[in-house]
Amino acid sequence: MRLGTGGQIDRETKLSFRFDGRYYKGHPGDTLASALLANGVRLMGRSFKYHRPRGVLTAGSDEPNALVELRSGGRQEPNTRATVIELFDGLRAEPQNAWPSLKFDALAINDRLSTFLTAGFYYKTFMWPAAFWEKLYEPIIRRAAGLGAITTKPDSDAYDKGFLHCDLLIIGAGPSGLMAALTAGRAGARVILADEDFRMGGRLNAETFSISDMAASEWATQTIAELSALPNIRLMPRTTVFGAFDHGIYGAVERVSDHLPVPPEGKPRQILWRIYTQRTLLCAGALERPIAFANNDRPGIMTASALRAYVNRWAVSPAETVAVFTNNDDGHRTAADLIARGVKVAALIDTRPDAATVSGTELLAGAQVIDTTGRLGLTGITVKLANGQTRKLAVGALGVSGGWNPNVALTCHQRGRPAWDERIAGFVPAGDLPPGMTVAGAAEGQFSTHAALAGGAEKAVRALTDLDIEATLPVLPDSEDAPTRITPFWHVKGDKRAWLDFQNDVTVKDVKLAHQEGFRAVEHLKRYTTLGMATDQGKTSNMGGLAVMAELTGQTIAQTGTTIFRPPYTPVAMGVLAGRSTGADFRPSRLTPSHHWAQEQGAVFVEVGQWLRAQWFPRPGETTWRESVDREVRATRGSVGVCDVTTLGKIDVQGRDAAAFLNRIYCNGFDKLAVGRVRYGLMLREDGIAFDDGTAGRLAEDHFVVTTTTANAVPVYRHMEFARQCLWPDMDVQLISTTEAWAQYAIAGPKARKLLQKLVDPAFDISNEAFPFMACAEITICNGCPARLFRISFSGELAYELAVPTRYGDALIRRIMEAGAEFDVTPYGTEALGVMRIEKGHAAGNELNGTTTALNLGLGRMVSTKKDSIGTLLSRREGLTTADALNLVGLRPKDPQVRIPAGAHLLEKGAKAVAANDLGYVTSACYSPTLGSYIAIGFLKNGQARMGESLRAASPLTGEDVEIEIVSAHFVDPEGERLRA
Amino acid sequence: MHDLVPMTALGASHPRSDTIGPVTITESPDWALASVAARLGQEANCQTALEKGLGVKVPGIAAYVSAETLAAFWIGPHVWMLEASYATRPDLAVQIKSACADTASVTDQTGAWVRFDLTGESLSRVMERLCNLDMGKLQPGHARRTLIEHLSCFVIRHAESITLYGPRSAAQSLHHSLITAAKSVF
Amino acid sequence: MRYSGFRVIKEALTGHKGWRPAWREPDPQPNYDIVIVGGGGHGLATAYYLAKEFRQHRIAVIEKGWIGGGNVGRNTTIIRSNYMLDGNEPFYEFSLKLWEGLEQDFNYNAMVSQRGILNLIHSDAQRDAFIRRGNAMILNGADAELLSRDQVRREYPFLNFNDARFPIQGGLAQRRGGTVRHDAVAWGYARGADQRGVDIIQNCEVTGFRIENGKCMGVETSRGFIGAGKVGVAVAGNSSRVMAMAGMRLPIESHVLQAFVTEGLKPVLPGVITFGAGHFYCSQSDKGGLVFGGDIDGYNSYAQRGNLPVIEDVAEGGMALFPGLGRVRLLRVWGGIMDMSMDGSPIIDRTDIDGLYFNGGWCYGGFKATPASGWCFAHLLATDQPHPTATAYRFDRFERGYLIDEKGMGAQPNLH
Amino acid sequence: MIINHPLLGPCDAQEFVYKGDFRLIDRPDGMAESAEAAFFDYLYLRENPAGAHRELWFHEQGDRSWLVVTRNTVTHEITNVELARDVARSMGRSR
Repeated sequence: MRLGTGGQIDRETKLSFRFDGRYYKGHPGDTLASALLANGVRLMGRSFKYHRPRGVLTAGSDEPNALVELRSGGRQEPNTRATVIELFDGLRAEPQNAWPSLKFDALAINDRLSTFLTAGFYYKTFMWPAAFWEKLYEPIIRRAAGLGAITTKPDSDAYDKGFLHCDLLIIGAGPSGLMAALTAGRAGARVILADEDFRMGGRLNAETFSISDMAASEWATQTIAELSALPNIRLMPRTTVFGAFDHGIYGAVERVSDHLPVPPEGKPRQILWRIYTQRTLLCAGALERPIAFANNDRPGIMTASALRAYVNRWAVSPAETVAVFTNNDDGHRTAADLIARGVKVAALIDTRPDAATVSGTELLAGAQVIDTTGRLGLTGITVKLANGQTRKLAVGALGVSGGWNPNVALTCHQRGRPAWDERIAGFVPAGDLPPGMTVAGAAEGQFSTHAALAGGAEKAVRALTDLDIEATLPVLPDSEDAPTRITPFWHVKGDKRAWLDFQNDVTVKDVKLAHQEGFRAVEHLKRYTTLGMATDQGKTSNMGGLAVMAELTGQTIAQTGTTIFRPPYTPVAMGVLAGRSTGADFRPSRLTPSHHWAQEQGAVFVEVGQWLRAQWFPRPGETTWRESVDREVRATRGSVGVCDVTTLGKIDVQGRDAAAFLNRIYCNGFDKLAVGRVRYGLMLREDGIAFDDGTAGRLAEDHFVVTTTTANAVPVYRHMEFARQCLWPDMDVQLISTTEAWAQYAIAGPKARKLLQKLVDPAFDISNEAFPFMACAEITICNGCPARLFRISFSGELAYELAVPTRYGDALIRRIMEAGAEFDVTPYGTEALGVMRIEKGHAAGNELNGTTTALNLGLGRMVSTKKDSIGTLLSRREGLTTADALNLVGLRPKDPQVRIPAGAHLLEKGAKAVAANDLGYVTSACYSPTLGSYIAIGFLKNGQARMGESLRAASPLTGEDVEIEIVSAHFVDPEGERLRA
Repeated sequence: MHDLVPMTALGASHPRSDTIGPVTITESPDWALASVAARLGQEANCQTALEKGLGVKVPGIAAYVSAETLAAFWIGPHVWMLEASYATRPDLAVQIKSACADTASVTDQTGAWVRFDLTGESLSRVMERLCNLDMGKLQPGHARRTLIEHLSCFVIRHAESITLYGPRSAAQSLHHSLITAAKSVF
Repeated sequence: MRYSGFRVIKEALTGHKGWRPAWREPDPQPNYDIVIVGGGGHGLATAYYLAKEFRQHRIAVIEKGWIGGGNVGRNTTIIRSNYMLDGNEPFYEFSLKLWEGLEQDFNYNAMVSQRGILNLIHSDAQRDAFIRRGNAMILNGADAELLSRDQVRREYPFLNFNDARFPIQGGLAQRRGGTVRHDAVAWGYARGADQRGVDIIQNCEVTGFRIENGKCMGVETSRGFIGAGKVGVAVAGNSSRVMAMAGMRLPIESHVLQAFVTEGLKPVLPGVITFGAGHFYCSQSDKGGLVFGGDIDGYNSYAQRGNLPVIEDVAEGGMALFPGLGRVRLLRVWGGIMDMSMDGSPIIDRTDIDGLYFNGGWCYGGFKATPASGWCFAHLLATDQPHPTATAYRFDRFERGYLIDEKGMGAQPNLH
Repeated sequence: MIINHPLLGPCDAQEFVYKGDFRLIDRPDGMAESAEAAFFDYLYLRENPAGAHRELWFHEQGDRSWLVVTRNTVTHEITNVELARDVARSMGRSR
């Protein structure tokens, strides 16, 4: 119910929302939780295992109970805490993990069966018969499992990422954070102040005491106003710093649009900020912890501070009559605040016999709450008084305070372990914080407002002093400085179930069972009972579980262990971690210079790494890709074809030692290559395995152009820089990638020269005599356009690669097509390229698969033994040079029209298809229009000695088994006459 | 003079320009680029040659300097990128090589990059969504190479604008990222 | 005590008073026949099979912390035998067969769930490689199935079939692959070993090996010297640290691998899926969380935690594959230390020191190997002969050039 | 992580590619007598320390320098960063 006055809500504006099929009204400033409570709704969710009815336990991001499915369709968001959902007009939320309805949940039967469903019961049963697990038991368990649901529709919203830099990152805008920001801001430091709440101020928004003669929330508002006027401070409300990573990098999520019905056009829902900071001040406050007692999980039972926050900040009381159960003085503050706001407090139950009284309510000192009633919402509590008598109280809400846990989560992200502090009966940050981080205020166990303000200011000054930024301590405003008075009390003893982890339904009994069964280490306890593995990650439960275990083992809590936290601080949407890198934008697309032209031709494109390459160019009338590819191959071999080969990596190698350098990079010799000539080169990894192949052309004594495969352009460059800088630092050689600088086309086929002669300027003689196979030159074409010409051939035909500055790539392909019209020049794509290279037996990616040697590839003789090049030595190891080493061979099917599947394994005819009979495998296969037959290449044990033998290519996976003949991999023109023509 | 018609990296005959809020993002194709790497032991001679031959004093680490018709930025130890108007110096690399002779390895980089110029107010707000450079500290006259949406780019800070050089083949992806970021901010 | 449904009911009706500790907490004896260093999955499985299958006695497992606290409790719980190379596939298939009967064997429900694993294909070259792999699996007696794009779509209709940067072209499925409740594996082996007399000694850190005349006499520990006829080391990410105490350098680097779980969701993902164009693999646990992982961080680390770039990279992969994940929240990130070997394959071998045996180099694939690793290591320790499925896992394969390099990445551990 | 590049100052580690132990600089002479054993040791065996580790990183998205970074593998703290070329020369590597 809404109180008549007060609260930080805009009563003038009404917002309409729907929950569980019913419509309600709330105000700006409300959360879904506060608005539901204002409308008298206490039941908001169901627990995970027993499907117990639940309401809010907290008023913040540590909420384990009140989880809802927010929005719908591509925006459906399961497991959203009602306590942090900022109310907007038209909000829709549905309950989750309840069927058929929140009030009548069929699986609440589990609650009745709880005596059977104890911690880890599933490890002991469901084992017989074995096949029943997948078929029967697991489906039942899975159907019951999970919390909320997603629709599997693509997320309708976009997400951004960004980077921020600062001197001081302050996490949390409560009293210590605000004071720290004020101090650092006035000193001129670059400051980021981030707070997960939509309203900065932290607990100040939920308290009634004053600071500097004004209401705490008013002081917060004024301070924030001063901060927002400082240009060096970035205030980031609605921003959760979720992780502390190495070297002062913090992950934060800013929820820029979650408070709106939908994000504005073009705007993201959330932003992932990577914050790079010199120093960090954690001012994350503290979280109140519950006390375990029988049936302590009913809707209406919540932490005392949550009850106080609902009354003070949102002017909402969950019930007309409430009670407070506490073991510390802060519970008294709750009682007093509630009374002051006109809420009837039936009793203040304090476990401490010597507790002080609070005027306006009855104090039951030395008493404990031993049970509660109310299936869907609290109706009453039973209190055991100090004198042993019991008393029943009719209340609709109960605030519970077991003390406060400093919110140390981020201090643990680099494996820091907090230490036990008797003074507050809680864990405080110890010495091993993430470097650069300090902690102030309640997060370090300083619970009074004065201590928080003072701590924030002092820690800020210290952090800035570290950075040589002069800062002065401000005059602190007057504020309360109450001492922390607590007598630890963790759970009320009894036979009934008392909840520790609310969401996962872990009770004191479960911890006892874990102890009984030997799961006593903190991590064993957690994993066996699922304590602390709920969506609050133990914020509300770990401490209680640890305390119960300590009691059972007879050790102190400090001896028993500690609770540490891992990232993220609160759960983070997958979408924001991915940012814009989704869908078609998952990775950049690289387009070749002829891309637009190829699009005009109707080319089909294929992803080759990040490149998009034309795969084939269908012509009208062609109904299958094979028709197009066969035509492209025939046309190239019959006349002339053209293919964009820009994607091949190009590395400019210059310097006096360029030749000597390449001589060490390639396993074959390069020092004697003449200027104006190109040589095929094979690079090995240092372990002797083939790394990459390509060509190197010598443009001048001190200048080479190296080409790499498309896939290895980047790794080869990196490898060469390693050799240059680390292995031979005094060689005079300079490297730079020029892959993108040149548009390069392969022009292949018997008419290639004729076509080229129409383009190449007359000053350059490209006749076979003047420009033979493996020649290269810098030339001009089309009346003076600078170009490079290489006479190299992947297709086996008379072929050239012609390169021009990239900006002319589009014009060049059009000019080639124009000039080649008389030869019926045919553009070909990667498929035809692949067919022609298989026909020639050239190795490509499928053969250079990272496990094959020069010997395997039939290039063993290229590996020079006269020099020390990378990989030479280890390529000679025994296991790489055995007699039955794999050799690259050609494979022809007995029936030319039967396909050989790539990936098939080679077996003797009649041999059983088992691994022991495996002789090798097919790497690349295609239909050869040139031979009118399917062909393939592959690796065969001792293959060179098996030419002419008949074997099988067996692919049980695809149901194929093909009789094949072993032939030379050079199917077409084995003598190489065409390419020299 | 040859008659091949150049195409911009974004695949048009004319450069593209978009204004989003206060920011204008313009493709700038008319720049010639060449990398100059000093030969081992020739570092000083190379710098002298560049100064004498082209009037450009090589920039220090991570710096960008501009002379009358040339500009240069540092891209690695003893390696610089020289930048000039393509219209006036289409053969920039050749000119540099003739100035430097054997003191440097020179490579034409004109075709390797797409250039975008960002002008207007609040450029930092766009940049902070794109790359991890600290724009608060990257003063005019600085040039850094870094990652933008998975792409390796040079970022050059001028007094009133920011120049980005990204891989030419990925021009469309880079442009899309820039436009998206600007629309996201403004 | 034997676990059964009947027992659960009986205990429930009698107040759960009869449950006993799953394993004892013995003090270390002065000496044992065999000491296993490392109370993780592999070490506990080794002890279990030594006692059960190889009839060995006087066995101890010593663990510096709590058992199951290393990678067996930090992984993404996937089991499969979809390897390509002869040196690997028989071993992993042996392991998968052991998984299939494990729970009945050790009387503990580890929730071995053969929900299938699907490796997605995004290019022709990838298809060729997967066909080769699938055939190798079948040749080795494992199951494999090649799925077309449409078949994948029928099973996983919500994957990105609309605007994917690298469209799904099909997949290689292994129906017998799946997931296992990881902690329960450690506990099941521990309980089974304990019942057969193995001493499981927690909070006992090895500080050195006592080596005399080239023979290992036992281990120095934080709880004193423990003599041993044979010492078997199975300490995963700590392999180099531990073996350095015996003066050995290993062909291993330690790297951090992060793993992830989301908040609990109603069932959505039937099996295990692996993205083939980015770093992302995912399954859904019986509790409802999506459990996923990706690439290792890539730098040497013993820190059991990683950094944001890999978290983002994995999320990008997840979103690219499954665009409906956007509003699912990542709940928890953790890190494990991987013993990345130089060819991506493990080592189960004797060392040059008499009586000292080594099991490691599992990279990030150790969990699925747990049963076979334990069995084969037990075989080696008991018989001094390698198990027939583990003959290739020798130390000297690097020197001699008999590499088992599934990914073809060479001596670059962070790329395996 | 942040790598304090000796020339450029602090750089995000995302700009770098990792290789491994800096001893990979110390490539043996492939023509020497005992080259096989030396290469096996060089390429395959690692100290893999838990603590200070000198390691190679390549500034791929930056100035293309190879660096030797001294980093603690337990805490990830970086205590020294050098240009690999300088380290290589100091280890006697030349041409």
